[in-house]
Amino acid sequence: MTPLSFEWHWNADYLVFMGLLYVALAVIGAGLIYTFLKTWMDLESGESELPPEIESRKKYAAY
Amino acid sequence: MDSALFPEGVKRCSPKVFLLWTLPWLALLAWGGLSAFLCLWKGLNQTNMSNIFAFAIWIVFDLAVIALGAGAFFTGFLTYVIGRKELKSIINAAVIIGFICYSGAVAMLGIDIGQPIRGWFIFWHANVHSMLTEVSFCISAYLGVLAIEYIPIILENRQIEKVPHLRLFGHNLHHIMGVFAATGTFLSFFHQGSLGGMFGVMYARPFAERWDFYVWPTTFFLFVFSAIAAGPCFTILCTKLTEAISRKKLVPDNAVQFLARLSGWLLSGYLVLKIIDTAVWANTTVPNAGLGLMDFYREGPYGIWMLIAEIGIFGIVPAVMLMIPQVRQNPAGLIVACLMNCTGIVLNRFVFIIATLAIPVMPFARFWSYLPTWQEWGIAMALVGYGFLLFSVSYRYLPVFPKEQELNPAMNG
Amino acid sequence: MKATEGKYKYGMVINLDKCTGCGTCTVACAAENNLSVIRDETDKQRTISWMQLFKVTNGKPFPDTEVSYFPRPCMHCHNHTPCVSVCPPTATKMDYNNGIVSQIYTRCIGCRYCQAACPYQARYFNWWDGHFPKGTERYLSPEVSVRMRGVVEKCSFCHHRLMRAKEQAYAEDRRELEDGEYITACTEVCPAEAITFGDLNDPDSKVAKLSKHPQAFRLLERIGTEPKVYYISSKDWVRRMADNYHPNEFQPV
Amino acid sequence: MEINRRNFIQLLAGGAAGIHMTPLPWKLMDDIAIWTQNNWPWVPKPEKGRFDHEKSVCTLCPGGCGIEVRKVGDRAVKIEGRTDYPVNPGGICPLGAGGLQLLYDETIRFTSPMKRVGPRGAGQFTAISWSEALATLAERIGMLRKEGRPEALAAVDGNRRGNAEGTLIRRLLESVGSPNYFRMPSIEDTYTTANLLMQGNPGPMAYDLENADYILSVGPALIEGWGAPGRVIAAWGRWHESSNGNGPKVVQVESRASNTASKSDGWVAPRPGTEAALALGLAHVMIREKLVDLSFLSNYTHGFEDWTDEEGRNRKGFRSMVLDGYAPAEVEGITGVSADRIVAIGREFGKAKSPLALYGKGKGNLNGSLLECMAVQSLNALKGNINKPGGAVVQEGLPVASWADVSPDAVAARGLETGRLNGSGSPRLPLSESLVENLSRAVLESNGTPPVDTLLVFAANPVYTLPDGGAFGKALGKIPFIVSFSPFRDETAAMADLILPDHTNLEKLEDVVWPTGLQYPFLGLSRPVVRPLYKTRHSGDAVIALAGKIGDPVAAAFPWGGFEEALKERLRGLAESPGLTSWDESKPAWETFARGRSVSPDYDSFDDLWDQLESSGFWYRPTHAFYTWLSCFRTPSGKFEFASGRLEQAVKAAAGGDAGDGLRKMGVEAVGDQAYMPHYEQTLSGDGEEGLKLVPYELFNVSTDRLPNPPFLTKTLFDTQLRKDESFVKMNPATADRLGLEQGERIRIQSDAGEVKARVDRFEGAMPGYLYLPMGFGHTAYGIYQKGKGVNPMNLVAAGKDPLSGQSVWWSARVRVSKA
Repeated sequence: MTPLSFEWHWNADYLVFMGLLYVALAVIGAGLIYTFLKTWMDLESGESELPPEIESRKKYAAY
Repeated sequence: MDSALFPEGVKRCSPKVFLLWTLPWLALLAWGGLSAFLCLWKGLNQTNMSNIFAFAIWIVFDLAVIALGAGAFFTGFLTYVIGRKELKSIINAAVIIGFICYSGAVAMLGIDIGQPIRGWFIFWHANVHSMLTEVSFCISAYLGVLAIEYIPIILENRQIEKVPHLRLFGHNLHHIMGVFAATGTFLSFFHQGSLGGMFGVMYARPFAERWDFYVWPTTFFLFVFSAIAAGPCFTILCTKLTEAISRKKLVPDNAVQFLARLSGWLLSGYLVLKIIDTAVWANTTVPNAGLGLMDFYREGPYGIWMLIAEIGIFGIVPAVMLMIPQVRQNPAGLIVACLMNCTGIVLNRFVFIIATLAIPVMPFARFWSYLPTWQEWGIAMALVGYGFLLFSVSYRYLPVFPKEQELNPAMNG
Repeated sequence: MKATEGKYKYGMVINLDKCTGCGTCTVACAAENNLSVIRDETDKQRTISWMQLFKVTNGKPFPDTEVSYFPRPCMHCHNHTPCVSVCPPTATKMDYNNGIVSQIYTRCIGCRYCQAACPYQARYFNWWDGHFPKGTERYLSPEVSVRMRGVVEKCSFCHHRLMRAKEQAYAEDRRELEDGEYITACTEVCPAEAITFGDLNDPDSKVAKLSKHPQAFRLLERIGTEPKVYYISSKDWVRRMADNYHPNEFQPV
Repeated sequence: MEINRRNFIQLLAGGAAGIHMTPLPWKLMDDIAIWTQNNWPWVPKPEKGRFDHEKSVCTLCPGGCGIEVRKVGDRAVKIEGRTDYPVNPGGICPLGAGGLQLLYDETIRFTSPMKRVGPRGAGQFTAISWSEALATLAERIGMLRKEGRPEALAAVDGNRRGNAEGTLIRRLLESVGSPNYFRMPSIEDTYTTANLLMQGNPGPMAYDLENADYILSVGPALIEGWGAPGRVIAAWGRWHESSNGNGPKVVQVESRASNTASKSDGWVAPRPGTEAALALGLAHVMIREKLVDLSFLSNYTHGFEDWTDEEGRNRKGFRSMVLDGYAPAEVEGITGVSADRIVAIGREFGKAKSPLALYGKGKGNLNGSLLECMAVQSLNALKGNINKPGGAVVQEGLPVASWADVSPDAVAARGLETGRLNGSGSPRLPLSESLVENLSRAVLESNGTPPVDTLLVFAANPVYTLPDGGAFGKALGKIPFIVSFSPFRDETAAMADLILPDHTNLEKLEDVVWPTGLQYPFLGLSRPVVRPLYKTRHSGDAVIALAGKIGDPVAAAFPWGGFEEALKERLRGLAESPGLTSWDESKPAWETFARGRSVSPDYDSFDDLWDQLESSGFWYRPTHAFYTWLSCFRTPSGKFEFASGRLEQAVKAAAGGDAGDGLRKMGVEAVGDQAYMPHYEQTLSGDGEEGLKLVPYELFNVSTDRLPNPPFLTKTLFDTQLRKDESFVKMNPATADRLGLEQGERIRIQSDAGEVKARVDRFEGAMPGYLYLPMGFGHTAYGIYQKGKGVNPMNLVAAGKDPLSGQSVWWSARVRVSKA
């Protein structure tokens, strides 16, 4: 449902509910887009050569 | 044969043994597949659901696995948002369990609705006042989040990791996982709540109705609370089962004990609220409807045992057990307490679904009984099969337990 | 969601003293509204019957036993209609202008939440595709669409009859309907004339007057659904059947 | 601008993005969603067309309600009541409302004439032409006549007494030369015989119940299908108008807490078959307490007081008989109704201004008990409530014209002289016209050539409906040639060799004669509202065509071009009699009737009348000459007879002098003077020890007669009546406990006639010691909604004979029960 739908009502119920949903979706979408872009940029800038171990995983050993 | 796909430095059984292990789960899936086909092709007349039991075993399974799958969002929240680092050794498992539970539940819902090809109407013609709309929105969005959380684990497969693009993508996803985890927590919180709200708002059914707090009935909060109290226990049970089957230690005790202790406290907190809620309900809603508490516990098998079992035996007992360090540190004690905790929560969901519908509201309406058909069991069992299968495959090929190598040095090959 | 009062409020009064339990209302409703027939109509949990008969007995031993009937259409609950508020794809709605709770079959996804929320068991799910023995599709009325399987349906207060009556009125250049001009199929057919239908907002209508009868009551009134279907019975034991009461709470009229 | 790959893609992408800014895609999505959902090929889409209404009269039961059929184009889509019809002001019954499922369900109908190809009973037929079908039958009848045994042609007819089609069928047999025309049993048989014996006039029973102030309903399912249901239930509704508390008090006499019993103001539950004793017990109270109309009794009745006959013998009167034999305490012993209750009801009845005692058995589809009917009618006589407003009205039949007499040829004359196969009309059974059960016995007991060679069955399904333990079906096995005129694939048709299907009610022109129990003369005209759907033919037309094919002298007896012509000739009689063909909705016919003014007809010629009939659909005469007690009784004494002179004559004729012998032949156990008066005799079917008894009962919302039950009616049933394929038998919890039976338990019920399986429904409203099994289930024919659903209690009931009338005792039968 979008504000263009014929059933849409411009009242608080719809704004809050659909608003929060779209915010959540936007955050997820933005996160994904960011990751895509970052990956793309990293690859472009030649930083694809990471050490064979993923850093983050190495860190586990610390716990 | 497939050892090239295994995570580095761990030992896995032979393909033959693995294949044998998957057979029962594949069989369950086949049973479920046949059932699903029948239900979709011939319609829901294949079930024993009825105009009285509009919701039945599938919804019980749905709500149960979603409650139990709450380990994912809650562990994710603790790991990424709060920053409990010891949980990193179990977060992957929690995420996979969550993914299994949610994807299974959504698939089951797709069969449960009478017009699956219209399922998207919920989003398209959303009635924002319906708790089920809230559930659908949050569940589907959160399933997306879970998928996002699952992807990096897949990308860590030894062979996939060799592809730089993918490895980098996974790496980057990992980096901002906190954002997803936070969103997931938000979504999950609302749908766990609205699942409870679904029943609490049925004000014309005094057995389910609960008083409102702002726009949500108390069941909204109770469901969230009970889910985060039970979810971690289910995660513990799954890891313990994996450990038992693989005969390896996979997760350090500190992670498990932390979750168990937390569960104990959460469960206690939940029970306090649940008891208050039940008392308030029994003294306001119930008499207002012209009924006494015991009027609800007269029909068929749905006696007062439900309340005693849910709150007492499978509530207070496991809460106490989990709070006592000696008990929860005892392997058997831990398992029993976790099992009882999970049972209590499933029982709670069962009561809210089946007992609510079974207890007639009109004085002259009669009591009907319900037993699922093999098709209904088939689809429910397919969820179990699917869970075992996906978890087994993940365990075999993905570094689900990052500490596995460290905890099992002897096996390092 | 406070109900804004509309101009009309259609409702029904069923006199249970007159009702003989004959079931003609059920049959006429089925015929009027193209109700489907399933192969085993004795499967009372899954058959569709918008107007359903409930049988009650006074529980006394022979020969003091008495039976009575509650014909139960959709109550068209006026206050926070339980089914309307829960329906996720807005497939059921109350038209505040006339109080009729409608069901959009082509919108319904078949989640059955409305059935769970309705305490009157007034909602029916199409567990099967309708079974029309060869030739019987010929009696189907074009005024009501035939439902597909997998959707929920219920009494519509013969909404199409309101449309029909309105069209007639417009054709005759009238703005308002006369009392009794729009009635449901069950009202029309009842051989005992036990059912009265009309606008509850019109103080002069028969239905509004009957709804204020001292022996008038509604089903599960204390739950607060504000049904627009009233019953009248002179028998205390029948009136007591309509709601739940604490011991010694029920007040005979 | 040059179109290259790059800007083409840009255009596409831009366009795609842009279009999403408009509501168009969303709207399209919506439309597509709705369009696809409406177009599942297996969901029927009703065709549109012009809306129309056609008025007619329902002929699905003898009640004859006015109906209005809503049509869309050529299709009938709904049956509704008519408010401009004197019998039923707007309402109809469930069967009437569900009638379109009978019209349109092709799986339960015959679509053309058929001949049997499979074994009998298998229901396998092949279509043939009408000319072939009629020729086959005409040839067979011609052969019988040639062989000199025209009486081997028999007909079983379910048409109502006195309607044109039934009269035509009877005429066919007469002209062929067979006396073996049998009408299916109905409560009318009991009414006309009781009226003949007590009032000297075999007119229909006419109860002015709308004007009565106390109604004692002994047996009829008053609000569950008795009489003209549209009329009775409408009256019921008026009586219970919340605004007026001045409706009559209604007391129902029945052994089960039926809807009528429960909804009435009082319920009296005598043991089934003891109703006569109860009525006489009430009479005892009324006579003892002098709550009777002494002036009527002394001036216009015969046999109330002790009397002296022509031969000078002292004869006991009704008064002494009742006072001696039916004291409340004694009646309590017979009926199980407490003496106090009997006294109370007797007083109420006696003190009411115009109390009316109604007699009946259930819906009235089957016969009642003659002695019971007489006992109940004597209550009306005690109050002088005969031929008075609010009483039992003495009526002649409808003033229809007769056709010219048949002149049988030598063959026919000889055939007509043979005795009727069922013995009715013979000295042994002088009081009954038709005893179909005896026909099956005659066939079954015959050796060698069966007495019936060719059997015609019209508008009836005797295999299923007769309470004979299945004897009729067995008899059919011995009859060489069976012809069914049924429009439906019923049990009897399944045994037939030739099917000549009739139209169904909405396709057929029919005269609806005098709805049962109506107080004023009434004739409805049922007109076809849809064109016949299949190659069916009006049975009246078929009979006329058949007569033509048989040739003279049979053909000569049917000079009409078709049924309509024959009907018109018959209805000419109405034109010569004052009556009305219109009705003012604001003046109920019963109000006009009670005022008793004369009517001036609203037609001046037959053609005028016919036109009116075609448009309004009814003729009636809402007036009556009340209080004409000196002339209205046509008994030997000219008075209302408690002691029936006609019966005494018949008994004497039966026995050639020895009255006791004559009575025994008629099945009467009583001896002496009381034998000629209404008295109580035990009526029960089946042999064996005293124990459980089975009472078949009718449901208003199930077609219990010859018609299949439309599936819509099953929606109204409870699953404690029928669940899946099993019938439920109601029994009192005390009885069930004694037998150790739980709710829903499966049992086997056995009688000497047969055995059925059913499930137990423990019901407080069932009389202890009795089992109540619903009728209308257990069909072995029709379609999936009827076949194999439940059991037919008629398979358990057999052999009991009602005293005097010789008809079946179906209301109580000895049975044994065991767990299944």
